[in-house]
Amino acid sequence: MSENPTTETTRQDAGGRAIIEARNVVKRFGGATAVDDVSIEVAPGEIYGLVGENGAGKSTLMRVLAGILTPDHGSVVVDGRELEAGSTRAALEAGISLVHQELSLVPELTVAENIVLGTTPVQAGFIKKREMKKIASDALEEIRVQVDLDEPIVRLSVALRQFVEIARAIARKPRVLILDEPTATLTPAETDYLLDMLERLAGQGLAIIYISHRIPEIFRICNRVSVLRDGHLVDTVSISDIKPNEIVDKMVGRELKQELETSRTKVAAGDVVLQARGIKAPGVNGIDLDVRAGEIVGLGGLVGAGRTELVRAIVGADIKSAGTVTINTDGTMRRVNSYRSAISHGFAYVPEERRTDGLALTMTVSDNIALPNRSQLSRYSVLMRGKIGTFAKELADAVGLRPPEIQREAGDFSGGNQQKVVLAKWLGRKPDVIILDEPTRGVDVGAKVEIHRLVRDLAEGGTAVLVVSSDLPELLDLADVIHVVRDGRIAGTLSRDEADEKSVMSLASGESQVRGL
Amino acid sequence: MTNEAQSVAEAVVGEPAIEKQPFNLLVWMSSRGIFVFTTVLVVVAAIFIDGFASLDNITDVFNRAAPIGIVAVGMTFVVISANYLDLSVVAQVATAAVVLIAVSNESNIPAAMALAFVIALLYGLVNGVAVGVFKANAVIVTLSTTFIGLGILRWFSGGSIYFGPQDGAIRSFGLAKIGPFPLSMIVLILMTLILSFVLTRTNFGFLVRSYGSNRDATRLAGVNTAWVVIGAFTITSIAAMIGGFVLGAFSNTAVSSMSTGFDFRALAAIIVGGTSVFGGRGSVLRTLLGVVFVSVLTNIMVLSGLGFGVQQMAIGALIVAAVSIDSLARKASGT
Amino acid sequence: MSQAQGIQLGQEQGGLVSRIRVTIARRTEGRALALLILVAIATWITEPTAFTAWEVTLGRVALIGLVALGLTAVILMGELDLSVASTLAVCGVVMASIDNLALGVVAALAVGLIIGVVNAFFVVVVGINSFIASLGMLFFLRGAAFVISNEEPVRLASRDAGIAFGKPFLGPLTPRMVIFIVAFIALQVFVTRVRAGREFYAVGGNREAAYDAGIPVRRRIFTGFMISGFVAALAGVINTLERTAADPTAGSTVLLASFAAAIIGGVLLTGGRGSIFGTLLGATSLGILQVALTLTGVQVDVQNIVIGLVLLLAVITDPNSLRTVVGSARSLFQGRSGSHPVG
Amino acid sequence: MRSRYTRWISIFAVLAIVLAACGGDDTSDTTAAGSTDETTADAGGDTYEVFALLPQGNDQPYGSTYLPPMQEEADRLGINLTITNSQYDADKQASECEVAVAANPDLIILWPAVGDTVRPCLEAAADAGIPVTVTNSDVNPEDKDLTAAYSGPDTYGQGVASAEIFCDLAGGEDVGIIMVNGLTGNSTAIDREAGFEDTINDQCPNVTILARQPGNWNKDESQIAASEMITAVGAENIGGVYAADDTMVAGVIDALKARDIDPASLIITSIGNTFLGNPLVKSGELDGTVFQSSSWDGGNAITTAYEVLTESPSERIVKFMPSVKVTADNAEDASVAPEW
Repeated sequence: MSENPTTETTRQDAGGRAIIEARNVVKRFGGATAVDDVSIEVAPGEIYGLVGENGAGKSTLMRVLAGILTPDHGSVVVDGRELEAGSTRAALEAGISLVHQELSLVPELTVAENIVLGTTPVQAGFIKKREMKKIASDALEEIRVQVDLDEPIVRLSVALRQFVEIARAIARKPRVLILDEPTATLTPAETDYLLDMLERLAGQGLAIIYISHRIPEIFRICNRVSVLRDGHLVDTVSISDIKPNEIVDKMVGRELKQELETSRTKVAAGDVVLQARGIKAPGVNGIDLDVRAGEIVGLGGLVGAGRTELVRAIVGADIKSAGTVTINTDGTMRRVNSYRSAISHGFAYVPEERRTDGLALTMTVSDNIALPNRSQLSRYSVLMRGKIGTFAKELADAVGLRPPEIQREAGDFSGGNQQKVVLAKWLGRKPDVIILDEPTRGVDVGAKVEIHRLVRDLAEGGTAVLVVSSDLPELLDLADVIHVVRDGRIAGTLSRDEADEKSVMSLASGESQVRGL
Repeated sequence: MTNEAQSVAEAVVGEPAIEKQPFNLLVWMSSRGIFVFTTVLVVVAAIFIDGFASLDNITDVFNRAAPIGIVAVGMTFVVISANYLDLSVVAQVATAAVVLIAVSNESNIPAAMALAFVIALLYGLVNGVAVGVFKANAVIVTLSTTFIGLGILRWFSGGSIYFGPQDGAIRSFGLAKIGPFPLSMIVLILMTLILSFVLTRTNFGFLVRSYGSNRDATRLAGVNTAWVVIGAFTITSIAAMIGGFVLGAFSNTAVSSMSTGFDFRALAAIIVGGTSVFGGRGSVLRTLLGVVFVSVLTNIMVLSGLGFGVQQMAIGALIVAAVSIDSLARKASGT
Repeated sequence: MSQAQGIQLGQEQGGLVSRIRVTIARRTEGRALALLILVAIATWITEPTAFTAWEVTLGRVALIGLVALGLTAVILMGELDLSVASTLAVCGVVMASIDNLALGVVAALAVGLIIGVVNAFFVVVVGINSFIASLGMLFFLRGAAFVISNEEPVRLASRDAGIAFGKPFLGPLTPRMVIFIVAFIALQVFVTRVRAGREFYAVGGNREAAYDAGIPVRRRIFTGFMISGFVAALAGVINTLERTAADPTAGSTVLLASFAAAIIGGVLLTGGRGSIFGTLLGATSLGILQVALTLTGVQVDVQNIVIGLVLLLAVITDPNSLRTVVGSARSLFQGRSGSHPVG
Repeated sequence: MRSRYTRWISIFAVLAIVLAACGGDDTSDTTAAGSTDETTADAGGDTYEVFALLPQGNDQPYGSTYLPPMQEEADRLGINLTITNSQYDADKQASECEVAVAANPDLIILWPAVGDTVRPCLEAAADAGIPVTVTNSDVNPEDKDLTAAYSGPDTYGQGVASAEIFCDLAGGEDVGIIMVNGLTGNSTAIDREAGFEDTINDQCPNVTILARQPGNWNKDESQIAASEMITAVGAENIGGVYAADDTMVAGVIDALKARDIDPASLIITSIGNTFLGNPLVKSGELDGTVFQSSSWDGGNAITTAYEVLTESPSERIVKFMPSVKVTADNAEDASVAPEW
């Protein structure tokens, strides 16, 4: 792996020494062309960035490289030899390892078994346990993460699973490592750790292809970057020759207004609408929280700090062991004890896992939007179809659903548009309190802008907003006040003026928690 | 929504356009599915099989279809709610028939029907609570309620065969016709229309479909999902009760073993109709066609003098074939 | 961990006690074990004959459990095989129809494997849900058993061999019990120690990931259905030998009993979770319960009610669901006061 | 914490139910107290321990009227009965036989679920020195030496008797008939069908079977199958009907009536003389049936067993239930009053 240590610090183009090439790759799904005649090449020791909107074809291209998908045209070449198309085994043997965007671990198998999955060492069919554990612990040591090898994945935290996933890729002794949005579920500290690790691995001669929505990460570690749009390769440039906003322009195909940095006009916050006192739940150790009408309250912190557990306990999606939640509308305080009472009292909850918790993917957009709004769309328990159609259409337009076809199944839409559907269904209820958990995770830049706009509009309309986000710029941009959660408690509260990345992170990490950084 | 945000959104459209597919016979058949099968089968049988098209024979087809069909259209709710099936319909149909024939003793039919209704509600509640509240597996829950239900029925009834008098009200209901159509057929069609309306047009039916598609999302939309499950099982139970009434009235007998096999036969009809066993997708109307299709097929085989073994083989092959065409069509259309 | 310490993500390793606790928490058979202990205690108190005549009880467990073991392999992959009972019947009939005993056994087992291949073909190649494919096979194979047997029991040509087969040959153990124990050990080793079997969990737990990791998913599904078909055929062969005749109606109680054993044993119907050992526990609980109830001489209807109640209680006492129920009951109770303004 | 607590509650709940069910056995007077090894020890006294391995019980009409006289007779003779029901599953019955042999009773009464499959059970009982008597349907000829007695109907003979009535009425004419059989694969169904068909071929070959279908002992299935067979062969070609029991023949008669065919104009025979069939004979719709007395069957199962227990006869006792033909001539007789 460290055959070429001289490449360590130089940032260079691949030249003629590319280890992996994609040549004129075309991939179609049904009638749609996901990747259209794309060629890239990556050299050993290089960290190669790949950016683009959701649906631009990044993941598809990477799945072609890893042999999961068979291209309709074109080929993958490693060391000048063409790879057998559509064979994961051939790709693995050629040294290509892919870290997936969606976690691809097997919940009931152990850490060690997951790390060697697909390449389990065997003797006459039987698993060689000692060798398996050796491979696993070596890989974990390589990325310097400590975890019990016999622990089933189902008992690990999300962040730890991500690192096991990377360990699995490392264990295959790859020459090309592909990471598809590995930082989506990581905290900034964990992200830092990962990026350092990648630079170190590249220094050992590994070729790395790095996909991310987060432009700063690209600038921090990549030598070159390619931009994909609608399946086409727009440009490949050396990182020193381009500025961040130019990349974004190339991604969206036009100049993007600096929406992300537009500060929201401060609204005079009204009365306290949501009041939580002494909330305790698994992972939450007694938290008090107030949200005022028209106010956006952010919850920052590391993944696993208890933010999701907190908001789920507040809204009643999970059972809390102690504490009270009250909602104050029209001057009366009402206690909220169950999820259904919360919803009926004017709460709306946009969960973290939109595919499993947010949407019924086999139902139409129209039906999804109608679901929480049934009572106003039916009479004598009979649905009024025409009314549902116009209602859903109106809301789908309000959130800017693309394409605006409300009779298509929700599963047909991209991640960003699915999230818009989730928002649309709650907007129909004109909520007094809306709780958003990671509202823009895995959402492309354009949709993110729209979702932020919707959240601000809600607040300006007097809704109390509570946002959980691991995307620090998003949190800083949206929130009027940020509570930083650590170990199930509020470690500190920052006003809009006090808050910056550094102050949030130091509260979130609590210094001693982060080692080796 | 500002103009800016909208224009950003327009620039970001990444959705692949839906293209027109060339004509494909498999795709066409699968989208019409059971409608095509049933029509083809009926036309072929009418041409080639003597006596098939006679009124007497059509009556036989519907007599075959009615009790199992009524159960199946009800059980469609459980299948759409992604709970596999309700095995306990076997116990429920027999219980309803025994109550109608034996308990009423021809003297107090409304009271017997009320009792049967209470029992049906009880079945729906027990199955529904165990599955919807305790989140237990529906196959095992309904298996155990079958054991319990049949055990209790046989304990009380002693397992005897009961039959009503030759000129009683129940028998005249069982033999009644409206025009040329047997009453059982009218009941089947009425049940289908009512339940189809419930599934597609009412709040409750909407929730059953939504729950079957994604139970967590449905719960997080503020729905009391326990009641959705209880409702789905209760509808199945009420349908099973009516199926039991029709079966009991048609034969004017009731015995605890009369509904053996109704569980998987009803499921087969539902699946042949095209309702997904994963839940979320399906329709009551399709189930009706599935039942009619299986009944027509059985009828044709009996008319042709084929034995029981061959009949079973044909039904098995048919289930696989119907679903295979659907699957191959989806592959052909590339989705 | 020689050099710089990584970020702390995992838990620290604990002492012996906590290690034992962790080991228990990782298992999926807890509920099955609790039920088994409970049934065993109740039986010990009321009907100890079920234990003193343990070989009888073991025979019943083997009767219920053998097919369930094969079925578990399929369920672990998130697939279902509803055709096991019909497979059992048709394989028995095929075996008895062939005069040469050895040839008959081989033919029956081969038919079992072929049925597995056909099931898997529909699932993997045609791409239909296994629930439906095997439901079709359930009807088809039962019909085939009637057609082959001419709707009558088929007597074994060599009856004496069959009768000898039913006798104990290893201490008090009959060949059925030995085959059952061997099948259990083989399958247990297969899904815990053999790579192909271990990968069943990957196929059932996260199929996408299994594909991506280069696991031959299609081959694994074929293997699983062939195991299930083979074991069902094996049960058909054993039954036919022990009974000295093949009955085309055989196995009417096999399908649901097998499912019950697996589910009580903690096997998740959607795949990826459970164990062969759990299924054994489930089958053992059911076997002991049935034998004990038979011995008590309680009316058969009452026995069925008891079995139904025990099954029902076994599936509704999942700790997770109980926690939810207790929690929602409490919030319901609190909710009553909460619907009024609280000042 | 809470999960452990709830788990214990559930454990006690199950325990309570299991215990309650087992406790119910002491108060139930239809069944005997549990048989254990101790009770076998004083078997030489007044009571005998007997296992009855039946393939049906309260799940079938016949079984449900067979059981009470059996139990009554057992109580009278001081026999402790333990009854099982294998629901015609031969494997389940074999396992129950193992349980019975292990419980070491004084005698086993066997009603074979599938006649061809009982040899190993008989041998196991013989090895354990437990006498076996057979009830309702006899074992195969080569297995008879392993059993001490048989009591019950001659199932094949019932088919013969029904055919004899039919042949009498046909009187040498050419008659086409349709046939409704019992549950496919069931041994009673097979024997009756064979008895009827053999006799027809032998005594009145001019009677031809035009179509046959199973009615699965159910009236509704028989009714539909019969109606479809009428369509298939044409009503004008049908001169008679045979159904394997009275329940099913009632279905056939209803099917005929629904098509405005007068059942009295056809030759119709069946087997059973049940509450359903007897009135049909009286009304002339059913021409003849064969009396099968469930009380005779159930009661004689015990008295035969008692004879074996007390007298240890050297010869195999065989008590055939008389296959009484019931026609319009004798349908009113008290001796053929229906029982089930």
